[in-house]
Amino acid sequence: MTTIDQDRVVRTYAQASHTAHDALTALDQISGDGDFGDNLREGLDRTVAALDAADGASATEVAGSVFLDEVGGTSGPLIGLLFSEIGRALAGTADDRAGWTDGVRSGLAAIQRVGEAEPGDRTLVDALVPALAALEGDDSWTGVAEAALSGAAATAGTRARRGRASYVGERAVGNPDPGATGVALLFWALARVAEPDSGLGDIEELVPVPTDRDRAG
Amino acid sequence: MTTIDQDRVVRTYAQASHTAHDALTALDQISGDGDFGDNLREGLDRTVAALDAADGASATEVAGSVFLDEVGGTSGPLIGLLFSEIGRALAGTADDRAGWTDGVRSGLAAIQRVGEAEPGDRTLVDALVPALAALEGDDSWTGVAEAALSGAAATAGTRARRGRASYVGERAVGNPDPGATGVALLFWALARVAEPDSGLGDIEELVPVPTDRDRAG
Amino acid sequence: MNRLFLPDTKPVDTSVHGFARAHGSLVELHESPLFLTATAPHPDRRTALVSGGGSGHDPLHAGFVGLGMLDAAAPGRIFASPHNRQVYEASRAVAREEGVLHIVKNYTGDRINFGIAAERLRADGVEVQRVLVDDDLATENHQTATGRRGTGAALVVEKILGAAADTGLGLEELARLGDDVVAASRSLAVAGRAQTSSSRGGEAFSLAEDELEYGVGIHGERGAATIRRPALDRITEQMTTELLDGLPDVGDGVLLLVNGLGGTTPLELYAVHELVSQELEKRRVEVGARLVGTFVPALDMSGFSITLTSLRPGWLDRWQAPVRTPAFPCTEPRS
Amino acid sequence: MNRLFLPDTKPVDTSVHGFARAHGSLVELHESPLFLTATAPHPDRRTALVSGGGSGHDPLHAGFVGLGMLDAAAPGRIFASPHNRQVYEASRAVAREEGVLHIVKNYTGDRINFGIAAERLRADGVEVQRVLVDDDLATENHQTATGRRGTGAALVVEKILGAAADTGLGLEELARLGDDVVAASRSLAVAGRAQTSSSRGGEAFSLAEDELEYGVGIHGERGAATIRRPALDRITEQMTTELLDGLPDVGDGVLLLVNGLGGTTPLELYAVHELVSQELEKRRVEVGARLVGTFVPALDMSGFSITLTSLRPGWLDRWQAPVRTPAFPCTEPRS
Ligand SMILES: Nc1ncnc2c1ncn2[C@@H]1O[C@H](COP(=O)(O)OP(=O)(O)O)[C@@H](O)[C@H]1O
Ligand SMILES: Nc1ncnc2c1ncn2[C@@H]1O[C@H](COP(=O)(O)OP(=O)(O)O)[C@@H](O)[C@H]1O
Ligand SMILES: [Mg+2]
Ligand SMILES: [Mg+2]
Ligand SMILES: [Mg+2]
Ligand SMILES: [Mg+2]
Repeated sequence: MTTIDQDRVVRTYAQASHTAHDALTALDQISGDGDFGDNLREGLDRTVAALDAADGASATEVAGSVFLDEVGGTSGPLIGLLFSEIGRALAGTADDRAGWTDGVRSGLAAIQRVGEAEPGDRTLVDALVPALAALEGDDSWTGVAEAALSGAAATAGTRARRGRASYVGERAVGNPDPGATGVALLFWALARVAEPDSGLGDIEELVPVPTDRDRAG
Repeated sequence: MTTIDQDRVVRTYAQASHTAHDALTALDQISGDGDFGDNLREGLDRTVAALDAADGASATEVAGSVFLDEVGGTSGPLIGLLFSEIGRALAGTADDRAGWTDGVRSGLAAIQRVGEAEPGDRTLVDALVPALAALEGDDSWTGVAEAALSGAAATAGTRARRGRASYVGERAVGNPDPGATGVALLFWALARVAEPDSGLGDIEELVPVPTDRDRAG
Repeated sequence: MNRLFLPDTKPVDTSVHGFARAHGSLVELHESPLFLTATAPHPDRRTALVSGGGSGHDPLHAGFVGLGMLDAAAPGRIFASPHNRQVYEASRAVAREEGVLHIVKNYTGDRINFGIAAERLRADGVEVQRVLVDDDLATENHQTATGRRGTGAALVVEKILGAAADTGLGLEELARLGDDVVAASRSLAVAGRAQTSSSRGGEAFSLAEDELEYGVGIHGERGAATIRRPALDRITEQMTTELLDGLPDVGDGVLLLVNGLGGTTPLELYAVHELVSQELEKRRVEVGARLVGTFVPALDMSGFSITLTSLRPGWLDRWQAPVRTPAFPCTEPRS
Repeated sequence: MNRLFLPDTKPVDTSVHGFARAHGSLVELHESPLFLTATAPHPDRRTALVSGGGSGHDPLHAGFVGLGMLDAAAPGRIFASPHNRQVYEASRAVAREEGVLHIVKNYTGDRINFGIAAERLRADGVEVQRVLVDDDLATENHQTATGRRGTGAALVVEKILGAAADTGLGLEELARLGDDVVAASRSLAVAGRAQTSSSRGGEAFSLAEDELEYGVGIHGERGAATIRRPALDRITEQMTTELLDGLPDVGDGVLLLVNGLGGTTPLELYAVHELVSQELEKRRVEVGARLVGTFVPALDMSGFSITLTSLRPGWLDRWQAPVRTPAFPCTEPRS
């Protein structure tokens, strides 16, 4: 058994998806079709409901199946792959760090295999690559979260080469990718649970709603 | 050989179709699709051209083939049937009156067999029925023309039960049927040739262009 | 000038050439006058089947020339009857020992041009009979002598008579069968958007977003009523009720045709099919056969028609008999 | 709210039920998750063919499930990829000894959902390969990694691979053949009116009467350019030129698909077919096979696409091999 409570991580992530919902929706309105906030929140709410029903299950494995089987859009199943791999890795070790590191590594690999995105394409991958690097180094859990969040933030300067956003090109530049932002919040939740007193910022300040001017694109 | 020059009758009819063109078009705009004036004029122009090319042919027989084979719409082939029967009848007799009477009788029968219209349905038939009655009586050629013209004029008071006009119903009432009017002009042309000094009125006065108020329907 | 993708001159001619080019093994093109004949009709046929009508209702009729359906079809200009000479020459080209049966949708121009062609054929010694298709319930109560318009039932008549003709049936029997099928068939159509006018461009008549034209014709004749658009299941319920009321006994089941008017997607047509099927199930009317697709449209009108034919013994076999034409689906697995 | 005739709730579900009801002898419906399988695939098949994609492009793909084409298809919501679980379960249901070949149109959502399904299938020990269809020339020069969109060539791939699979070809060979067919295929589309938006109603984008969207996509993505509408023969000339420029060697002839985008009439499509055929004739490009109809639409968009496939030895036989599906025409006379 690992010591960081997966269940609390997933529930904290679910709360974060509520807090960040409007910001994520606005970001996906700028670069896509505006449903990413809904997709993420719905998937996590369903996971929490499933956890409430089936006591004792691995929270990341449950999240994996829910996202894989019930959440639509491009991001739903990709996040499902990530959770599934994390769940599988955590189930096979007592070492939190090794479990999360292996899980994120193989989750990222699966996402890239399936989604064919490279770093810099303005996708989920841009949050996961720095998070994995931090996990593999000797960063604190908070350091991992910060790496993921700043990877996501850096997508604001890039043009999408993958996904729906690739059709809008220039217009999305200046705002971060919704998917990368949403996935970074997983590491934010992990750090909150693992290191509650580390001083990591709140969602509202880390993921601001883009201004109207931005949204008009 | 009959004595009334068929060729002159047909050419006179052709001229009349030019004079009456705008009135006939306007009438068909009110009750139909507005192409009757074109259909009649085109058929007669083609007939005249064919007569110019093939000297000595029976003018009514030529008109019959041209209308049957080259003129569209509902009226074209019906007028073709009329001309064909007149041509056939005139070819078989030296008696003008007998030839025209037989021809109109069998032409009317063919038109009714094919078009299934009864008198009063607001069609060609409403000009032909009184014309035939006059031919069978002892009316002058001018009397025959007047009968045809007043039969056509009387359609102004009727609602169409046949043809495209049946779909507009009330709206056409007040103006005569274009097809009946156009066919009456054949008898007008016949009278002009047979009895040039009878005092039969001119086209402009007999077939006035409907006023704008009428046209608006 | 308009949004239809048609050549500026001779649109029907160009299209018919492209049609004959695409289906050269099934149909042969004849020009001046324009008509199409089947290359390989059934050898047992003793009576030829000829139809035709205005263009813009394609695949009707040319799409149903071929083995098991029509021997010939004469396409008119858009929404205008073919000329009698087209019908006459087409009939001459395919006439058989028993003569020719004309399948005519009930419109004045078509009746007259087929009628004149029939006169000329008879003068040539060719036997001719006519089946007049008049299935459109929306024109039932016209105070005129024009009668009900002919729409979707034309396809049903052409298929059933085609199979019957392939068994060597004579002219009289075929004409009687055709009349029976017509008498047992009724259709109704609704539209949410008019077709594009082929002459002026733009919509032939205009409907607001929330309006529905109920009882619309296939030439852009406006319907019996313009109503506020109900939900789809309410529309199909009302149409089913009216159709069943307008039909003779349906005890032997019905043939159900859900037909698109041109701009209606398969997604919509199959949804309509599902809802009508549910209505028929509720009323315990058995559906012996079903066909869903765009077969008798009004150019690109957005809407659909429903045709029900009350089945009589033997008709289902004829409906399902083998067929090879450019447009009639042959979707049954080979035995 | 909109002029599409769709039920207010679950439009795709209702429609798919109506579809399965109409074609019960050819396809079987599976619910939760939603997919369709062929009832009577060819007994010699050793590799299953599975496709799917957003709804609104019907008859693609469900209309091509049956003998000689797909073993299964998974329909997504309108213009949205099917969920990976639909693809996964459909593939499980039909997988054969050689495994499953996925035929995927090149859109991110479809790639990802088919990709995830493939991961899961492999985890279950089922062999999977993918043919990615990316034929749309209008998206050739995108500065992105998304690449060319997949459109009309999907139908060509499904037919040729279907016939090949019926001869017992293995997974690798089929995947290679599929890649070859895609590499030899290019498409271009134009529209004169956008499709009706299924969510908002009204036209998904607006064009003036005299405008043409050149290089349009099948989801209402606007085209490469909005141009003043030229005469039809100018449009077809330009499209033919660009397609031939974009294709490898056409020395063995081409397969020509003239496809309607939904609201385009047969009259228009056959006219386009005639004009494109004349262009190809001028350039001495032989047309080995032709297909004209509405097969890969964008709901009720008014427009058409042209797909050319440069033929290789043996492909024509596969294209013409017997087939029984709800929507692929089988118009050739029986031998
Ligand atoms: N090829 C890809 N690989 C990884 N992530 C991707 C890819 N394409 C898109 N994404 C992510 O998906 C996010 C959008 O998710 P979502 O809104 O659910 O998808 P959709 O575009 O189907 O509505 C994007 O912000 C991006 O981060
Ligand atoms: N059933 C019919 N029998 C005789 N004449 C008819 C019949 N139906 C219509 N007509 C005549 O045809 C005329 C219209 O001719 P035309 O404009 O050429 O026909 P269309 O309606 O095809 O454009 C009408 O004014 C009427 O006199
Ligand atoms: Mg989105
Ligand atoms: Mg989405
Ligand atoms: Mg007229
Ligand atoms: Mg007319």
